[in-house]
Amino acid sequence: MDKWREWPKIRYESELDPDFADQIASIPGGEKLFTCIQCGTCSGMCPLSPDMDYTPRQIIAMIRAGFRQEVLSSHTTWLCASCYACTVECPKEIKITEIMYAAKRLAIREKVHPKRFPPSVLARAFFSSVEKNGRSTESRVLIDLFLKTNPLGMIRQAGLGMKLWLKGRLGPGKESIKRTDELHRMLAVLEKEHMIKPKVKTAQHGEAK
Amino acid sequence: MAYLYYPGCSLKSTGRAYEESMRAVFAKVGIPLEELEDWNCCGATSYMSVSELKAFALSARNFALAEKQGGRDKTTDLIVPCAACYLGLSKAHKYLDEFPDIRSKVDEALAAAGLKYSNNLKIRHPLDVLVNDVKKDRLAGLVTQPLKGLKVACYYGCQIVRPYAEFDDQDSPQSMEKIFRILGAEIIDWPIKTRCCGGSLSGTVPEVGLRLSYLLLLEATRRGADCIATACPLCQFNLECYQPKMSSLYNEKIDIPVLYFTQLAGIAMGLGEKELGLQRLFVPMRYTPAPAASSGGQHVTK
Amino acid sequence: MSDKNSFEPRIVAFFCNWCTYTAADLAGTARMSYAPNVRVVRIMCSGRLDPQFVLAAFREGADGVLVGGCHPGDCHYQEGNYKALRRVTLLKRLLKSFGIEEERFRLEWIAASEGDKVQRVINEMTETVRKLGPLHLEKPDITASHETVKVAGVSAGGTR
Amino acid sequence: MSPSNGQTNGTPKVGVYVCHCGINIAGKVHVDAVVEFASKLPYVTVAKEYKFMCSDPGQDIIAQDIRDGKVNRVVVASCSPLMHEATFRKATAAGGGNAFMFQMANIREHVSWVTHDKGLATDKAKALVAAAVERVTLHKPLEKTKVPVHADVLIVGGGIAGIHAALTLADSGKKVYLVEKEPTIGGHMAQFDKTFPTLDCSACILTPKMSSVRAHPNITLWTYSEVSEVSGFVGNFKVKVKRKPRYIIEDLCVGCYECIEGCIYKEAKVKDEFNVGLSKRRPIYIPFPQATPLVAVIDPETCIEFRTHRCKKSCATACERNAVDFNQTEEIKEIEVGAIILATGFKVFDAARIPRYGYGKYPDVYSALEIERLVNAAGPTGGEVKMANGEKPKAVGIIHCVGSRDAKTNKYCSRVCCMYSLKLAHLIHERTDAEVYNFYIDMRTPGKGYEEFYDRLLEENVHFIRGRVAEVNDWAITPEEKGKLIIRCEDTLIGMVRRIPVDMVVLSTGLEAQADADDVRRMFNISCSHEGWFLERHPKLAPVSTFTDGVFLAGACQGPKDIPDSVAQAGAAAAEAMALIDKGFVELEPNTAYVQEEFCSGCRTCIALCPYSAIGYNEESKKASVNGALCKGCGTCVAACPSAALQQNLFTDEQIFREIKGVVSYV
Repeated sequence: MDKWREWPKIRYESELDPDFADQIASIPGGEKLFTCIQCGTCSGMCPLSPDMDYTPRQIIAMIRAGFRQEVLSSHTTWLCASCYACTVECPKEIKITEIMYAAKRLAIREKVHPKRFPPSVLARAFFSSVEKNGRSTESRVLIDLFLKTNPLGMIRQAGLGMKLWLKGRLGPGKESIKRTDELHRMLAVLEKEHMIKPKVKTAQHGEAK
Repeated sequence: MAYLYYPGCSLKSTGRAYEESMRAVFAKVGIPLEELEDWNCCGATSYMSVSELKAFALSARNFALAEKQGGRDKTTDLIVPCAACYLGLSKAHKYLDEFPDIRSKVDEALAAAGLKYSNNLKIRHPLDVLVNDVKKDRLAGLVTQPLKGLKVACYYGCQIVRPYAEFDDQDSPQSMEKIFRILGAEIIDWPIKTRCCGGSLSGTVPEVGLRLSYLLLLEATRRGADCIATACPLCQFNLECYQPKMSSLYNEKIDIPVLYFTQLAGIAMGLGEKELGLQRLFVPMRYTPAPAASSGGQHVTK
Repeated sequence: MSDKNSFEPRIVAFFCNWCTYTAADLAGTARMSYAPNVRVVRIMCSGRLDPQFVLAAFREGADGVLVGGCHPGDCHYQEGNYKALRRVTLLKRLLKSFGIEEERFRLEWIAASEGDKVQRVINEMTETVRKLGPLHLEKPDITASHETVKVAGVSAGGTR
Repeated sequence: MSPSNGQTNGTPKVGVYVCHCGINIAGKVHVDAVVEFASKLPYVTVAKEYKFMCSDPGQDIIAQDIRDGKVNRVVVASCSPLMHEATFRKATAAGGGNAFMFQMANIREHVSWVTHDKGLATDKAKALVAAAVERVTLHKPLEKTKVPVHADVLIVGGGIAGIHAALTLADSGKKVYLVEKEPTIGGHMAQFDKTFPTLDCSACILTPKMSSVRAHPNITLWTYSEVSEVSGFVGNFKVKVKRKPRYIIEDLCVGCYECIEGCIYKEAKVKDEFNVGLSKRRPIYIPFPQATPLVAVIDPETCIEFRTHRCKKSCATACERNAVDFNQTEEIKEIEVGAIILATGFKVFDAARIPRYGYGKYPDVYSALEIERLVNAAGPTGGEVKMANGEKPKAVGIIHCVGSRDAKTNKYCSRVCCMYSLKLAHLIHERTDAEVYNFYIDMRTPGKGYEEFYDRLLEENVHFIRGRVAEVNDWAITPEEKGKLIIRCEDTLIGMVRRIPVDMVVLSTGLEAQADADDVRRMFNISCSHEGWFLERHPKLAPVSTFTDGVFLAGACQGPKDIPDSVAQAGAAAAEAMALIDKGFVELEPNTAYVQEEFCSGCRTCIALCPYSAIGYNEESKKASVNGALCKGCGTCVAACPSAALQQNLFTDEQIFREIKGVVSYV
């Protein structure tokens, strides 16, 4: 494996983004990010940190230091299962899970997320299904996911799907709310709104009002 | 006292047995459940990874509908059985309360649909309701077939107790244990009952997600549990449906029934298999409870 | 009338020597930046707060009055702060009758260690009064004699 | 006595002196503009600025202007009056003026240090100066009253701080009352095994001091006692001490243990406080062999006689000296003292408050204080470090910062845990040869010889893992983990999660304020920090004084502290008390109330209001009168007087009205 070639372990200040931390910290209650003492409780609590490219603690340190590209394209945020174990035990009350969400959203907005990584594909498939119908149809979201990431995997999963169907645990139909127009009107209002403030230097993206 | 009921997407498909058993048990204890009309996705986890503000708006639509249906003159209790929905709705509930900026934008969106949310709502988990709203004696009185001799490992998973729930302890929750003690079961104590099951990763990154579920099942088995009780459709799905896959993947036979706590409660109350959706289980529940008067249950060993 | 946006309210604060004045010193030592609109008059105890002082402050041009004393039970002189509380409660009623909004007059218990509370309260109060705008006394009665106020029962001498 | 008839020095001539305080003020306030503004205020004859007004040359400027007749009232705009009021009053007096013809404007703590905008800061400074000038024109000459000081000292708390303060004062010839709520003095230090970083035996260095306390002719030692009431003021405190009945006549008991042997309980069944519950005692007991005084005590909660009144009282029979007395009752002692030193110590953080560390759930998870007793040769295991099953541990994990640096418990660093963890690591390693792992967030070893001790531990091959432990449990994944306690934590220096199986876990619990700290501080009329630690008058310059004159602090009641610091602080507190007493008198601030008889209607409103009963009623003249010696100067009566007959020196109505006018009407 030539992985070592991809990781020159030096960063010049010019490569880092000094506004990154401020941007992430702009989520509600996000300012506590700056009080991190790097104790590692988050990573220790996290059941998924062994599988992450950076541990949650490292993600926080990297956000503070401005490692924008590395954080937004990392797999860590997408491996977060949102179990909140880190958040409730953080001695500085940093909302780590919410910071992971913020990084995910920012990554999608800037299109730098790991595009073929299934969790990010699922999120977008789920999102568009709900945007359209107001509910998600589990079977359809999953089919969508496998088509986009691993068509072969779908064949392997077909058995499970069949079994679920036989047990009456997977409907064939599409789930939807009745008054989708009502929902669409609501979501349209928020189309241009974002909670994370835009990057100061590149405010021309025009994501916020 | 009437409760509104928010099923969420899973309880209409993979978690159907959860809905069936919950309705049956709640009917038995005398709590009528009225389903929220035209409810929509809560906006949790996956959705929130794309747009948080819209996620809050989705929750808010449910709130507005619930207040209308529940009656504006009183606080409406909205029962949310799915852990992800419970978390998503609780989070929105809290954020809409605490952050005026979010609130004003969400209100604007609601107004576009002619809806209004006025903070007169409580988000409740059925576990919370069963433990805190139903008297212990009432529950005990409904037991016709005590779960004597049945060793239950109570599994909460993550999002029911973290981070917004206030009805139980985050580190060591006891609600399910309280219920099953009343129902006569034996409790298996294990330190990882709030550890994450892997959530949607079991589907998206199985080599990561399945391991988490596997470790949980292995530990429950090692500690001698006869079954695992869950309170979340995704936990139940992950822990139950992938068992054959795990057995081959990790070369260790995993075979343990995983039920909704409502299914187990229903068994103790003498409810029928169909009423509780037991026929939908992949790993059948091998336990025949004895009638209340007799000395103990018939436990069929595996 | 001054523009509401550029309006800088003037607020007179009466801080007791032992708790709130010390807390304000602590806020200073800790360099907690806060609105410059509050000017402190030190009294030994909030119990020294004569209702006349509050009226005088409004009369002289203050847009708000803040009183700071020790937390209940913590008074350096045992219970001077309770006396202050009684007077403040009665005084609020009187101020209403003068057309002075309730929010312009505030009592806070701030312990010697609560520098951050001084910062918060002063910032809050400044913003509240800024929103209310400059004080315009409707009735000139506020310049009433010492006796009038005392007769109005505000001094509440016998409150124990 | 009303000083209103004192000299007013003719027409007011006010000198205004604005201090730069280096850049502390000048950096945020246009000092020249303030001086310019001040020079135009009524009655101002001199307006000057200077770099440091509190310096000798700065003070001389004031004195000289008074001497030259240019000035008869002084305003200094500088720091807080709580800081330098005394300095400038002295300077005013040095020039021949009366010290009270002075007023301070606080433009540092209340202006330059808290204001962002320089223009607004300058405006605020001007307003405060105007207020001071307005007010000082009405000042009148006053004199401080001298009150003699009682020469005895009360020390509350008999831990190492209280003991050291008591001995220091007693050796200097002062009579000391040492009050301790437990049956023996010694405090936490008596429970420790060794002391860091020298590893000398805690008991060996402490117990001689304990015996000296007992033997010292100048020390009255009251253990099993609590202060129940404090009144009076600096130099003249009146204190009531409640002596709880120990049901043993202290003068008769010789500490022979016969009564304890004679107790009807043949087996000890009560949790032994001294061994933090690791051993048992009987209802009649002596806390530990070096207890001082070495006198038994009966715990009525567990004694059969007190619970059923049907014991045959075999303890009493066993005592040859008839020292057991079941009829003893509580006794109140009343004393007068000039100074008080509080040395009430700390409370150990309760590790059960962090359930994920398994304290109380797994028997081999210990608190640090429990380990102190376990490694102690006089402890419940005779110094052997054993697990619940009696075996020696092969691997031990020490978790730092339990109940410290955590928003959910205590935000502060408890200061001593890193060092005592190192000490325990050394002792455990030495006794058991186990692998010892320290889990820390940051190693904090500032202190003489402390870093060197850390070096020593590193050389001893004790493991140091930088990472706050997430959880401790018995969830084994690998076969090696089976039957062990697993510590899960990120090794942050490596960036990977580690699971470390150990046999024993030590929780380095932090220090907390005593549970009754709030009651105690109320009794002594002092303040507490948010966390419950007693508040010192100034964190740097008056670290052992409080806002109540004559009440001093020593040891961990003021904040987490190790033994060397506690002892040093106790010495400092003793010296402060001595300085107060040896001076022989205190000068009281002349801010007392007085009655202007011509206005007094004799309504007696004021009399009921005074918490010190300082106001009397003259039946003949039908007027109220203030006893200046009793008045503390709160001014509550003044505010309540319906006819403004009562006034307060230094805070007359007129003076305050002028100050109000000053702060509002100029800028």
